[in-house]
Amino acid sequence: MTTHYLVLSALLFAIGGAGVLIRRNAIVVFMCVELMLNACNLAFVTFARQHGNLDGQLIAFFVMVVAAAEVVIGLAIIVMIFRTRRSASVDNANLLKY
Amino acid sequence: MGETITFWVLAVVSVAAALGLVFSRKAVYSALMLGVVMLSLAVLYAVQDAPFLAAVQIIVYTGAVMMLFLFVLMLVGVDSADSLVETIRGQRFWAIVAGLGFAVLLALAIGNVAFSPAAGLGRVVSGRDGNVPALAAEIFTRHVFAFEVTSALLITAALGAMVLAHRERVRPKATQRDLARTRFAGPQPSPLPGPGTYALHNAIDMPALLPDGSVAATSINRVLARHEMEEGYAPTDPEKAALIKQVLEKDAARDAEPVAGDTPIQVKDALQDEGELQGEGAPQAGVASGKENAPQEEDGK
Amino acid sequence: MQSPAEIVPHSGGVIGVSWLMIALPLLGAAILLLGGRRTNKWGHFLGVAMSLGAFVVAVLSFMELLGLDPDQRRRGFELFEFIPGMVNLGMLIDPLSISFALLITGVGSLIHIYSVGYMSHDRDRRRFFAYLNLFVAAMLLLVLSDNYVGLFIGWEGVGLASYLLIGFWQHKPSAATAAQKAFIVNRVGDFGLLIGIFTIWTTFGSLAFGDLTHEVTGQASQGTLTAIGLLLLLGACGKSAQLPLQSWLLDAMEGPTPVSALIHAATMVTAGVYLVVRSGAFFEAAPTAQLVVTIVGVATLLAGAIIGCAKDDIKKGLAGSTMSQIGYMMLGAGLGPAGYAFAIGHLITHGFFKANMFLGAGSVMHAMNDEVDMRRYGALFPVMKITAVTFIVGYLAIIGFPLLSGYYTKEGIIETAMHHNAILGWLAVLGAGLTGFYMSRMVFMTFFGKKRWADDAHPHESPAVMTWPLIILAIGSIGLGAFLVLGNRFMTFLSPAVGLPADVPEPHVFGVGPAALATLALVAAGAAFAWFRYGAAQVPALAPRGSFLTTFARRDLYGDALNEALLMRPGQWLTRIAVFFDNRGVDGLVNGLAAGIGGTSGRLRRVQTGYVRSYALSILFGAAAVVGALLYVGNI
Amino acid sequence: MPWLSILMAVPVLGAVGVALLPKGSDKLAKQLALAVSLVVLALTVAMAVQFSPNGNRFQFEEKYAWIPSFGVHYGVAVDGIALVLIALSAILVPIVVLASWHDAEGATRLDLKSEAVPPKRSAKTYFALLLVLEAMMIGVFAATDIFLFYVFFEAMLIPMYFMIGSYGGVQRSYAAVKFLLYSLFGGLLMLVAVIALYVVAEKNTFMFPELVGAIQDPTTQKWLFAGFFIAFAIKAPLWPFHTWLPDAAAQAPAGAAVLLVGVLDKVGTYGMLRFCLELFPDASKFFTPLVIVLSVVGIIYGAIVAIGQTDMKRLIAYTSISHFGFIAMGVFAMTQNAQSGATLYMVNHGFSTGALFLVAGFLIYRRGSAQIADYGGVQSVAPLLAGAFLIAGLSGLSLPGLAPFVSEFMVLIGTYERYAVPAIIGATGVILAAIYILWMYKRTMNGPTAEPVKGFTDLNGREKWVVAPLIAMIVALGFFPKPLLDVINPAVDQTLTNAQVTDKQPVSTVAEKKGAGQ
Repeated sequence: MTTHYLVLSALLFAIGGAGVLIRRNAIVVFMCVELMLNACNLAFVTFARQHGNLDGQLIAFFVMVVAAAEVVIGLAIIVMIFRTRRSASVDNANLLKY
Repeated sequence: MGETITFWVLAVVSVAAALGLVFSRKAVYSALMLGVVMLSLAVLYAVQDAPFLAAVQIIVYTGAVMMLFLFVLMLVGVDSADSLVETIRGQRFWAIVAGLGFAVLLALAIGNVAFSPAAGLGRVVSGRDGNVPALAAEIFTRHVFAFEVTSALLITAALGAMVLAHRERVRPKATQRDLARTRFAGPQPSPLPGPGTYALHNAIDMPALLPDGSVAATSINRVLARHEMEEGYAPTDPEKAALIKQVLEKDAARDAEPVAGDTPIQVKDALQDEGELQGEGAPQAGVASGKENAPQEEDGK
Repeated sequence: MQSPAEIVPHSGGVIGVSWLMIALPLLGAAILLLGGRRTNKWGHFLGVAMSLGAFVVAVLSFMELLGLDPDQRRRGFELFEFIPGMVNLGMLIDPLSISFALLITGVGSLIHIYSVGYMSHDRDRRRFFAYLNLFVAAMLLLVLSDNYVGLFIGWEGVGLASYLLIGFWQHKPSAATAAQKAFIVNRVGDFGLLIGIFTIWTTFGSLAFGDLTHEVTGQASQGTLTAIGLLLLLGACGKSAQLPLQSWLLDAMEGPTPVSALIHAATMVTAGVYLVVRSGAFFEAAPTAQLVVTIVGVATLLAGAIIGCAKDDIKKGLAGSTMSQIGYMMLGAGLGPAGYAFAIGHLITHGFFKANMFLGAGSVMHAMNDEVDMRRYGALFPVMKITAVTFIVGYLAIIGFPLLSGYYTKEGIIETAMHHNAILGWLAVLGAGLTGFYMSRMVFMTFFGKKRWADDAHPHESPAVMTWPLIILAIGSIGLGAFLVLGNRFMTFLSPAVGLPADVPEPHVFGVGPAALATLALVAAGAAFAWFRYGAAQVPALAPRGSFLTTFARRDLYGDALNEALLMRPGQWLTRIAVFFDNRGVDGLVNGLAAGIGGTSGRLRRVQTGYVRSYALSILFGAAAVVGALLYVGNI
Repeated sequence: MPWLSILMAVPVLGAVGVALLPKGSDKLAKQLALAVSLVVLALTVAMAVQFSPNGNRFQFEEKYAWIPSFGVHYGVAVDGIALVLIALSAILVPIVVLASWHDAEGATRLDLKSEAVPPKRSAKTYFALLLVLEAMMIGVFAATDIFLFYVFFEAMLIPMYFMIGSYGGVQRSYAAVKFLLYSLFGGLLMLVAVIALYVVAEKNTFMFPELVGAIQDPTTQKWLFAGFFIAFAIKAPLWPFHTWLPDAAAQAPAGAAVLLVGVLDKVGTYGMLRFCLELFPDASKFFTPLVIVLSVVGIIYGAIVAIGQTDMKRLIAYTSISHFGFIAMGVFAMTQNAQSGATLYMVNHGFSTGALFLVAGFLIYRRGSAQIADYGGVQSVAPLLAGAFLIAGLSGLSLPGLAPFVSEFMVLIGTYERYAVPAIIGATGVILAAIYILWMYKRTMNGPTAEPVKGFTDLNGREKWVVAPLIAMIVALGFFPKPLLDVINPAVDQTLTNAQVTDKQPVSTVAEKKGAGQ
C-alpha cells in the first residue's frame, strides 16, 4: 500500500508543479503550490506509518504551520501587487529582469 | 480491504480534482477543486493512522487557508478568468514535459523500492493513549524549540500580512463638508449620468446616450473602458468606440503631462503601442508606466 | 716613459679642507635658491664671494702641492662612504685636478664679477648667480673626485647647471628648447659614460682612479679596454660637443653671454678632455680607442672651423671656434702622455682667450642692444677701445700668433700629432689656417670696416666691472702659453698625474719646423683672405645666399637636419605608434576582453526574463535532473 | 613591545576616530588624521632606531595562532627590506594627508570649468580611508605569514578602490573598476598558489621562514612561481600588465596616486624579491630571462609611451612603469648590487614619484586640468612651484646627486655584472627619461605665460611643508644613501643565500688587492 500512497503523492506533486508552470493567475499558482505541499504531506504521513514512528507526522504538522504562514504572507503580497498593478497575473510582475 | 477501496476512490477523486485545479479557467473553480483534494487527503491521513493531522488538515487547510484563498479571490475579482493563450513560448509544452517526466521519474523511483509491510503506528500510539497525546508528547518535548519558533513565525507572518495589506493614509480623511465643497467647486455638481441609460444594453460598461442619441462622454466608466480597450473589447458601435478612445486619450494626456509630455502626440503613440510595450524600450516604458499609475491613484481617492 | 705616481693618502693642511672648494659655491647656490627674494639685494655679491673663496682655497692648495716632492703630489682622501662596498666619495688633489680647479675658480670668478655688471638689469640676477655657483660646485666635484662615480655626479651636475643657464631666459621658447636639447644630447653621452663605468666596475671591481693604474688595466683584454675607451669617448663627445654629439653647443648660445663664456667655452665643455686624460690608463692600453679619439678630435676641429667660417651671429661663430679648439685638445688627449700636457695646456690658455673673447662679445652685445649679428656691427674699435683691444689679444692668441698663448699650446699639439701621424697633423694645420680665416673675419666684421649699426644703436664702452675681467683675461691670453710650455714647465708639473712620454720634446720659443712654418703661412693666408673679403671690402648688411659650401656651414653641416631625419622623426613616429599600441593594443586587448565578457553576459542575462514561471520551469527541470541523477547513481 | 601591531593598530584606531567624528567637522578630521599619521611616523622612527642591521634577519617578531586547523598565524616581523618600505609608507602618509587637505572639497576655482577635479565629497571618509590604507600597507610589508600577507594584499585594494572611485577624476569609476579587477585577478592566482604551496609543502604552516626551501620539485616550483609572479607583475606593474596604472593614477586624486604608485605598487616588487625568489629559487632562475626581457621592454616601452602622453598624471604613471622595469630587473639580476639597488629604488621612487605627483597635483588644483597643453610659462609666475616640479622631475630622470640615481646606478651596474646587454638597453632609459621629463617641464613651465596660468599663486605654506620633506629626502638620500643601504644589504644577502645565488667576481684583482691592503 505504501507504494500506492507514494505514487499518488508523486502524481499530485507533479500536477501541482505543472500547474505552477502553466497558470498565470497568481492565486491559482499559489493553490498549486499548496497542492504540492499537500502531496508532500501525504508522503510524510505515509512514511510515518511505514517506519512506525511519528516523525513523519510531526514534519507534516510543521509543514502545515509553515504553509499557513506562507499563505498569509503570500496572499497579502498578491493583494498588494494587485492593488498597485491592477492585475493578479504573475506574468505582469516581470519588472525584475535583465 | 476497506483501506484499499478508500484509497482507490479517493486517489481517483483527488487526481481528478487536482487536474481540475490546474485546468479550470475560473479561479473559483480551482479553489473548490483544491478543497476537494484537501478533503480527500484528510481522509487518507485518517486512514493512515493520523487522525490529528486529518483534523488539522480540515480545520487549517480546508477551513482557514481555503477561506483565505476565496476571500482574496473575491477581493481580486471573482469572475476574472485567465485567458488561455500562452504568452511565453514553449512554456506550456515544456511544463507538461517536465511535470510528466518528474512524475514518471518519481514513480519509477518509488516503484523500484520493495517496501516491507508497513510497520504501523500501533506500537507507538498504544503506549501514549492514542495519536494526539503521542504527537503532543513529541512536539512539547523533543521539538519544543522548533515549535516555539513556529509560533514566532506565525506571529511574524500575521504582523507581516497586516503591514503588507495596510495602507497608510497620507492626508486627513475628507469630511463630508470637504467633499461637498469640492464637489460644488468643481465643474459638475450634479451626479454623473449613470451608464446604460437609454442604451441598447443595460450594462455598466455601456456609456449613456444623450437625448439626441450621441454618447454622453461623462458617463463612460473610465476603469472599465480602459480595461476593455486594453483587452480589445471595443464596443461594436464604432462611434462609441472612437469616443471612448478619445476620452481615454484626453485623460492619459492630462495625466502624463507632468511626467514627460512635451508633445501630446508622443503620449498618444505610447498609449497606442501599449499592447506591445511590456517594458521594451526604456523611455517609452517610463511614459507608459507613469500613465498606468495615474488612474489608479484616482481610484484610490 | 714614466707612469703616474701613486696616490698618497692625505690629511691636514689646506688640501685637507679642499672640499671647501666644492662646498662654498654649493652653499652659495643653496642660500640664493632657498633664500628667495630676501637675498635679491646682496645675492650677486655672495655668489662672487663664494666663487672667490673657492679660488683662494684652490690657490692655497696649489701652493701646498708645490711644496711637496713631485712624486708626492697626488694627494687623495676620503670624504664619506657613498655606496657601501662599491665606492666612497673622496677628493683627489693632483697636478691635473688642481690645474682645472684653478682654471675653473679663476676664470669662473672673473666671469662672476663680469656678470655683476652684465646682468645688472635682469630681475632674476640672484637666480643667475645661484646657478653659476651651482655650476662651479659641480664642475669642481667633477675634477676633484677620486673616482668615476663622483666624476659622474659632477658631470651631470654641470649638465644640469648648463641646462638651467641656457634656459635662463626660459620665457623665450628658443632658449627653453636649446636647454632641453643640450641636456638630452648630453644624456646620450652620459649613457656612454655610464656603460663605460659599468664595464670598468665589472672588469676591475673598483671605480677609484687610484686603483685603476696602468698595471691593473693591462690585465684586461684588448677588446674590453677598447670598449671602455670608446664608451668613455662617447661621454666625452657629449660633454665636449665633439662629433657626432656636437649639435647642442651652437644652440646653447641662447644662454646669457657670461654663461657661454664660462660653461660653453672655458670650462664645462672641456670636461671631455679631462675625462680622456684622466682615463689615460685605459686609453694608453687601447691604441684603437686612442686612434678614434684623435680622429674625432680632428674631424671636430675641422667641422667647428668650417661652421665658424659661415656664422654671422658672433656668439655662434665663437661657439664653432670653441668646438674646433676642443677638437685640438681632443686630438692632443688622444696622443697619449706626449699630448696630454699640450692638450691641457691648450685647454687652460683657451679657457683664458676664449672666455676673454666671449666676454668681449658680450660687452659688444651689451653696447649694441643685444644685437648678435656681426653684419650689423662694424667700426666698433673707436667707441669701445678696451673691449676691442682685449678681444684682439684673444684673437691673436687663438689664431696662434707667435709668442702669444695659443701659439705655444696649439703648436705643441700640431707638432705632436705630426710626430704621431702625418695625416692627422696636416689636417690640424689646415684647421689652424681656417681658424686664421674665421677669427679674422669676426674681428674685421666687428671692429673694423664701415658702420652697419641698427638705427637705435648707441655703442659705448662697458663699465669697469666688465672691462677689468677682460683685461685680466687678456693678460692671461698673452703670457700663459709661453709660461706653461717653455721649458716643459707644465709637462713636468703634470707628470705625476698623467705620466711622461718616453721622448720629451724640447719646445722652442719660435718653432721653425715645417709644420710650424706651414701653420704660420696658412694662418697668415687665412687672415689676409679675411681682410680682403671683410676688412677692405664692403660687407652686406644682409647675408648673401652664398655657395653650397656656405649654406652647408651655415646649417651646421646639416647636423641638426641629420639628427632630425635620423632620430627625431623616427622617434616621433615610434612614440606615436607606441601610444597607439598601448591604447589600442595592450589596453584594447584588456578592454576587448572586458567588452567580450560584458557582451556575453548581456546576451546571457536575456535568460532572466522576469517571468516567474520560466524560472519555475528551470527549477522543476533541475529537480527532475537531481532525481534522475540520484536514481542513476544510487540505482534505487 | 609589539611594535608592528601597534603600528597597525594606531592608524586603524585613528581611522575609526576620524570616521566617527560628527558631520561637518572636516577640519578636525584632517587635523586628527595628520596627528595620527605623525604618531605612526614617530613610532616607526622609534622602531627603526632599535633595528639592528646585523642582528637576526627578522626582528620585532610576533606570532600568534590565528586559524590553528590550517596553521595560519598572525605573524609579523621585519627585515631590512620590509623596514625601509614601512618607513617609506610612514613618511609618505603624513605628507599625503597634508597634500590632500582640499582634495575632497571639489573644484574651488569656479571660474575654470573643471573636469579633472571631482565634486565635493566627504573629507573625513577620505582621511579615514587613507589611515586604513596606511595600516594595510604596514601590514603587508610586515606579514611573515603568507596567508596573512595575502589577506593584506587583497584588503589594501578596498580603501584604494574607494579613494579612486569616489574622489577621482571624470573617469574615476572606469579606472577604479579596472584597478580592482586587475588586482583581484592577480590576487586570485596568488591565492591558488598560496593554497597549493600550503598543500604541497606539507608543513601545516603558512609561516614564510619555515616554508623557505620547502618546495624542491622544479615543476611544482615553476607553477607556484607563476601564480605568485603574475600577481606581483600585475601589482608592480610589469609590462604588459600595466594598463591599469595610467588610468588609476590619472584618475585618482594626487595624494591617492602617490600612495598607489609610491607604496602599493611596491608590494609587487617586494613580493617578487621576498616570496618568488626565496620560496622558488630554481623556478626564479628558470624564469629570469623572461622577467629580464619583460623588465627591459617595460623600461623602454614605458618611457616611449610616456613621451607621447598629453596628460601630466598619465605621463608620470608611465614613467613609473619604466621605473618599475628597473626595479624588477634589479630584483631578478640576482646580484648584491642590483637587489640592494632595487630595494633602494623602491624607496627612492616613492619619494621621487610622490613629489612629482604631488606637485603636479598642485598644478592641477590651480588650473583644473591635467592636460599639458593647458599650461605654459608657469615658472614666470610661480617659480617655487616650478622649481619643486623641476627637482622632482630631475629625480625622476635619475640625476646624480638626487636619490633615484644611486638606486638606478646600483641596479644597472648590478645587472651589468650578470646580464650586460639588458643593462645596456635599460640604460638607454636614462636618455628617454630626460626627454619625457624635460619635455613636459618645457611645455608646462617654460615659454610665454599662458593666459589661464597668469593668475597662479606660488606654493603656499601648506604646500611648502608638503614639498620640503620630500625634496630634503631626495637630496639627502642622493648624497648619503648609506644608512638605508646598511639596513638593506644584510637582508639582500640573506635573500640571495636563500635564492642560492652568488655574485660574479670581476676579472681583475683590484678588489683582492684592496682587500689585502685593508
